[in-house]
Amino acid sequence: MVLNNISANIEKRLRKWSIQGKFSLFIIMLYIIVAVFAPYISIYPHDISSAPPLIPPGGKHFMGTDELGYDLWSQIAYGARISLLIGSLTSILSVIIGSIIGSLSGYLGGWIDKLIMRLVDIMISIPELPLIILLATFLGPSLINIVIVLVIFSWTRTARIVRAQVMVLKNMNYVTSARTYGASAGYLLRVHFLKELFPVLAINAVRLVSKAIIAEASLSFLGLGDPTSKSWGLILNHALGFSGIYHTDFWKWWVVFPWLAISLLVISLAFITRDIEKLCDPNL
Amino acid sequence: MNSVNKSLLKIENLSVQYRHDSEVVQAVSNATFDLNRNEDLGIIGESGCGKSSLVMSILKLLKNATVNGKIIFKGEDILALSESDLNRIRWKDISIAFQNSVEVLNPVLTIEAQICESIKKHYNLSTNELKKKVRYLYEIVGLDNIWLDSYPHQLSGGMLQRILLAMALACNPKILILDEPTTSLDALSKNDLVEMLKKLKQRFGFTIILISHDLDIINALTTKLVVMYNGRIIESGITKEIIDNPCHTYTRGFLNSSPQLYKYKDLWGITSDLGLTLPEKGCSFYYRCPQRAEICLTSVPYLQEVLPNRLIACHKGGIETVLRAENVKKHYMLKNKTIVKALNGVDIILKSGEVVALVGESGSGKSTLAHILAGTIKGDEGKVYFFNKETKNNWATKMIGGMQIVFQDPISATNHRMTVVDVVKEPLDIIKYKDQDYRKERVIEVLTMVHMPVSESFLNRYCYSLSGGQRQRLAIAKALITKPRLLIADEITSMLDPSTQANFLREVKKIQNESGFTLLYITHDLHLARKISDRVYIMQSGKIIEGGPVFKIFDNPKYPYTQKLMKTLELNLSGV
Amino acid sequence: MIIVNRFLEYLLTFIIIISLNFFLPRALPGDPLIQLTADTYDGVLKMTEEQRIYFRDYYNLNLPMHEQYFHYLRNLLRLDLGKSIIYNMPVAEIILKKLHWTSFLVLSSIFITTIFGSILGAISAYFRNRPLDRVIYTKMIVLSEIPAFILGLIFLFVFAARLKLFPLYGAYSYYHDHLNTFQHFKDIIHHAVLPVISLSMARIGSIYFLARNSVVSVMGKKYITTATAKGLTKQRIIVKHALRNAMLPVVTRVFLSIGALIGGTILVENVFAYPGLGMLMQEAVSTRDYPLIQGIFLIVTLLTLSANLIADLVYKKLDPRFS
Amino acid sequence: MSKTGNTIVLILITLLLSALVIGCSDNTVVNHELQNDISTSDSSSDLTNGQVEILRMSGGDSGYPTPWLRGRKGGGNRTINLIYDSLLEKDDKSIIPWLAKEYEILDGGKQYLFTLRDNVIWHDGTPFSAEDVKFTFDYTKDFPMVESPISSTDIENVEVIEPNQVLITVTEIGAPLLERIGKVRIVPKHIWENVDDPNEYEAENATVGTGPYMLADYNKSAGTYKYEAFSEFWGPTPGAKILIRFPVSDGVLALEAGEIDIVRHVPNDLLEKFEADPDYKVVVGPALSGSRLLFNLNGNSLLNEKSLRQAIAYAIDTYELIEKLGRGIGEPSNSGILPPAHNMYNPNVRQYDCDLIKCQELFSVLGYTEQDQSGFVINEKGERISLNLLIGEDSIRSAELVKEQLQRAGIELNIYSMDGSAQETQVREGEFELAIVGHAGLGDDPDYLRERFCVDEEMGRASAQMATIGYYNEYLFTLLSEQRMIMDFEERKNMLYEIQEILAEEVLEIPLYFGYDYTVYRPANYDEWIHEYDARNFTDAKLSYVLYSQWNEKQ
Repeated sequence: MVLNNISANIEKRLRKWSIQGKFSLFIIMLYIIVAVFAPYISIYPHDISSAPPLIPPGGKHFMGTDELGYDLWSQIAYGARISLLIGSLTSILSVIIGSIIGSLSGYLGGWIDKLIMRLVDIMISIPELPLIILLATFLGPSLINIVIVLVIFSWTRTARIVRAQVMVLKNMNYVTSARTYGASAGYLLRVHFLKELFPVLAINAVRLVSKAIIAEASLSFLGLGDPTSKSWGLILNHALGFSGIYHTDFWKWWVVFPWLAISLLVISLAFITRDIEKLCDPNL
Repeated sequence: MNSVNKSLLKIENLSVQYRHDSEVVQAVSNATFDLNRNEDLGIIGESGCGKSSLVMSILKLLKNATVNGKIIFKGEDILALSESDLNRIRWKDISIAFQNSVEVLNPVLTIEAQICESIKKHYNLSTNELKKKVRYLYEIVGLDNIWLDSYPHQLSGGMLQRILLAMALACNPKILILDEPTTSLDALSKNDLVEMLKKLKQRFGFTIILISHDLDIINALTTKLVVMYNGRIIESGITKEIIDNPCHTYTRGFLNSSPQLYKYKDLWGITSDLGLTLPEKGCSFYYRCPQRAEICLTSVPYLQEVLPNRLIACHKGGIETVLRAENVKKHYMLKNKTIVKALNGVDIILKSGEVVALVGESGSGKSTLAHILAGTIKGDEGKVYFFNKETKNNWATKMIGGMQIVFQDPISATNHRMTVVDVVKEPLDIIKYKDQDYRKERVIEVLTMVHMPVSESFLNRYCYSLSGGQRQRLAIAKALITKPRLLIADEITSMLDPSTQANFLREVKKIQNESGFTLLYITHDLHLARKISDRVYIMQSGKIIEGGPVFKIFDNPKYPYTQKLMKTLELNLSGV
Repeated sequence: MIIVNRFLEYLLTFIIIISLNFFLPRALPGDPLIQLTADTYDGVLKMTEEQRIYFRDYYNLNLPMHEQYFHYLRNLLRLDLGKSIIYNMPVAEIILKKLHWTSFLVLSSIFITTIFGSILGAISAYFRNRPLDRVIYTKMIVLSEIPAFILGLIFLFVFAARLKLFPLYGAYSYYHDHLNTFQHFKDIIHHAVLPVISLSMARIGSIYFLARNSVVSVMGKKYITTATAKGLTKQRIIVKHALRNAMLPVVTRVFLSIGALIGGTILVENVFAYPGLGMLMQEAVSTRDYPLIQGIFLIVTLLTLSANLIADLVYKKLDPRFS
Repeated sequence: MSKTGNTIVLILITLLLSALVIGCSDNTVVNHELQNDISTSDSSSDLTNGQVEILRMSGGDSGYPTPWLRGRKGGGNRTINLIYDSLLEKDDKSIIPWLAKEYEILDGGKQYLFTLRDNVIWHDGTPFSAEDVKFTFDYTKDFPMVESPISSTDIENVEVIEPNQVLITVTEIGAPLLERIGKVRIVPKHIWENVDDPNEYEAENATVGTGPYMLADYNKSAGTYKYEAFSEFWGPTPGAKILIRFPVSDGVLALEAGEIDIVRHVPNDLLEKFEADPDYKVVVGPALSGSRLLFNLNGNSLLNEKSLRQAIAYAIDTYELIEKLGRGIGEPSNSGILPPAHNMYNPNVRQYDCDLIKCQELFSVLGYTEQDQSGFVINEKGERISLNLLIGEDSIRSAELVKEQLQRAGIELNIYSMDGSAQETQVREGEFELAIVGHAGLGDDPDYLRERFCVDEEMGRASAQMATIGYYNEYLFTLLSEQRMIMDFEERKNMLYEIQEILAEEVLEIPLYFGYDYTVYRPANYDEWIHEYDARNFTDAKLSYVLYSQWNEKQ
């Protein structure tokens, strides 16, 4: 009984979504399936050369091969795991951390707010490259380290937006009355602020996904991740780094397919957030 | 013809529909009224009844709404005008002082800029002429010039209202629409506003359209009144007349529940429709109307003239008269042959759904009249009509939905040898209405209505073991079991102690308010009368000398006797 | 009073950032002079041990850390940013000469993104949920996901190389004498078109979405109904009332995004060999050129902090509710 | 728009315009601006003496071209060579006399006597003399140039014997010294003697030299250079009247668009296209650079075993590396370290062509006889041979390929990538087991083998920064230090042959492969491009910018 009313209300909600929204959901499902079943659906191994280098798509290698003769499709399938993981983890974590710090600073105000805002100013003006190299030498290579470093650089944007929003929400009557009942900052955040902030945070999260996937490549080079992990960022980076990639027509598969994978993911996420936004805020 | 040029604004079956994604909301349905030059129109009604939508559609200010029907202003139909023609009329001929909130003004522009804007649009004045004009406007609404270059968020509620007024008067419009001008104002600033508006009206001669649910200001500023319910005009006419004698059950309910008019009366709103979906066709007030009947569901009632320039939209022609008595006389022959004229020529009208108090000193013939009306005593002369049918051999009291009477003395009202259930279901037994189970069920129903226990043991108790208050409640229950349309209560609480009396009266009023029957409440206690009744009749030695709405009779009685009576209210027996 | 302690706050932050700028590069593994002579790529510098010591003292890299720090602060006060190790030129000179090209790109792309982003946002808000809005909306989503440098590469190959509409590289045609400054001006614009457009295309998405949401919410406000009731024309209402209020969030977002824009410009400058700060940052870090790293990051910090400050001031000026 | 709105827009516009005005005002820094309009002049060669009107090439910003102010990035000396001459030069065969028309090696290499050319004058007209040479060597003692191939401690003293003869005595005999002394740029005494700090000296006459070109303009913001031919140059006529260098986005595109005349690093996949097109000429210098695998014997005890290093050498397939990384173009690895194009290359040293059976034999010698299920060799304790490879950020592709090749042989390789400089620091400090680093300048004097493999006493390790660590072989060290002293080419060559045999046997380093760097130019515009015998780059060689072939016949 419980099941069908859950599915009913999901179905009810879904009906209101635009076609692009539904199509994007389908794509996200597809990505997850590909990521999970990568070993089974990729005919060739992703890290052993299985064909002559740089053959155009055709026959068994329907996405062609890269300069070392690795099959591109299996690389993208394996890469999906890492890119999706990093993309989602980074955006979720930095949105959470950003909103917590942002709402604390917006809600508490006073010197805490000043302290956090100045910290944000410092974080924004610190140049990324040297800090990455520094962290790489201390942290060493692992997936979590990449996420940590990416989060360090991306939480400030969300914090700033959330702080502004919370400062407006703080004076709403329903918040002041909740406070009279002795509601704690955590309660207010959970019950009132987050619901209000959800659309803004969702858009931010989507934008971060694409940035994280592309940034992961450079981080892996500098020693934070596994440089042979074949994430989409890495494939794209090797392709763009190949000398003469634009003069020959290798880019037609070596650059196009990974870039397509990234932007298709991001575009469908963008449509999903737009529909969520519409549900949360009818007049948009 | 002269009426045409005199008529300033004519609205012909205007209807407004809002579209939210899929469903369509009907905000106003074919409202029709017209407004002449020297008249000021008031529009009252519950919030959400469509008054704002009606007014806003006059200047086509509604977003994602379809408006059809005609709005004739100076011979042109505003709705058919092009945007540019409409812009010539907006604010120049018709302007609006919006509901008082800071949202209505642009937060980033100074007040002066927002006022000058409209003047610049409609008149081309030089800059210092403009400055002079704005200063003049500030002066007439009683504001200091220092506030000119301030921003909306820096103003108090009262000041904001004056600014909105100044802005509305900027282009000295022909029609000034005021949307809930006094909502957030205290009494003092409300009076200032009313005085100011009156002065301005004399000076500029604009016609006012006032939307409000504050009857004081409606009373003070408007000559014509329109009452709206659920998007429809259900009553329109002269303001004074409507307030004194509302003809539509909704209007009466609306007026009765406003503390401005009935200053001492307990607060009782119109019963809510319990969220039941409104009937598609038929009167939308059906579920809340005390005198609803099948006919009300047949079709949508349209406005018809019921009294001189009074229109009502009700299948039953407005509030029914439940009982009419004409020229009732009654004499008693005492032993020493002296004739006591208990009643000599009493005329009384009881309308459906109202609480009427019959007040008078003891011995003024109140009880006798009650008994004659109820048919327990035969009057010597005069006729009594129940729903316009003369009452003979009390047909009116032995039917469902008829008339019932409850006597003063609770003890004699119930036979102490009968059990509670028998006493209460006696009327049904007599008229052999349906079967025993139904009657028992009805007993339980009415007993719960009067907050009496309904356990089996209590039902079979004998009445002698009950207290006076309980016996009186039984009497009421017995009267209510037949769902009467008129209940005559003859001094029913005088025997009760104040606390039981208070609870008892509150319950009676609650039941009356919910089921909608008319209550004739006979008492000598003016305080009680003022507390629960809508209208009052004053009796003195067998004649009704004065009658009318409570606030009229109690606040400025005409007859000396009544004035004397009213003084007793202020009397403080402790002689302080 | 508020302005003063606001200024103190920013000063304190600035000092912290300057110290970070000093310690961060030095914490990186590797030493500038050794790095340059590791014979790992073509045409690498030959430097004898004796020379390395001479230049180590010349750049006083031999002093203990705290002494170097005081040297750095003292020179900073005298606005002397020291000499770049790889360019062998005063850092201030390098940066100032290249900064105005980068700021030219950044400012013009800000100009374009704000103007077109807001106009497109207003249009699509005005025709909300009608076909035009849906078309613009989807285009914007797709467009704003393409990184600036990929767009740059596409433009370089299509418009510059194949169609020869625009020059292939540089900020102006080198060593080509023009008749007058107007000619020269035109030439600069001609060279700047592709970099600015690829930068703006990547940024316009975020401004568009913000403007669209903001205009939609403003159009719903009550003072817009008041304005219509006053009989004002549609255009006047949009310009005087709607846009003024809708622009508030857009303006602050624009100033706040200056920091991110500089990052984006680096890659685009590299694609078009535009003589801005461009790859200077990457080069300085990979060769551990401490003075150059400190100089560039100082300038970037100054730009970001002043952008924040301007954002605050402008917002206060525009929205009376906050001043 | 209200007052404030307008002001903001105004500020933005003024900022924009001011940026522009500053931009275009300072594009000339130094020297006079040539008024003739260059772009329209046709660049076809002037039929009479082969000198073309203008020569355009792409190049980065290497700073202000004086020996003390030039940038330290690669290619810095290119900008200086055209202005300042050195005593000797190099053509595509050997060292040739330049400012010094003859040179004599006296006292077995202790002294070098240079007789200078006569009628050589500086750009500002003052005559060139031996005084300038002596002054240059003394001056650089106190103020070393940005790049100097020889350190002042190597030179005992410099005497002017005749107005056109200079005698230089070195502290210690060394075969490479001649070529290094010959490379020092000679600066005018009459200018620099009264310059107390050359690192700040930027006056107009700072760029006065004797070379074939004079600096016409250097733009600091755009990093562009313009040279003019020096009409009274003593040597071969300068190849072009005007020569300009500027940064371009993509060299190939610029060449095809006719905006530059020569481009280096042409992607291997485009070679057929250019070879087929008569307008272009494809040339290539010797394969003298690439990347190499280093060992740290202290890092992992297993690497002390010569047979393991040999097994690794057998496992690496240099031909597959060439096919995939070099796109089929490159020279196979040479276990003797010196590239085949080197004049002392020993062709008959032991080579390690890819041979998995030999690997298995070597593994069994070390006790790794079985294989586990994923194909790695294991010893009786079941341990695999698992090695860590440390690489810089841009050699990931070669690392992946090497990992795959070692995996085929049965060795497990874990790759750790880092920022380039961080990796070099780790390698220098010996925190690695295997490492891939680049190697360049392999055509130079073979003394670099000594720097790489001979442990320097005080430093306790090889003097070169990037070298294998922990290998000690007394006999090899003596050979390496002695070869430096032998002045006679043939004798030194035999010793180096023996050194290369030891290196081949010991496998201290494995060059992955030697890459070619193709250059393409338009012969119709200018066809004098040559490369120095020990380098592969055509645009670096000074003789490419003068009509050397004509001049050479006349000598």
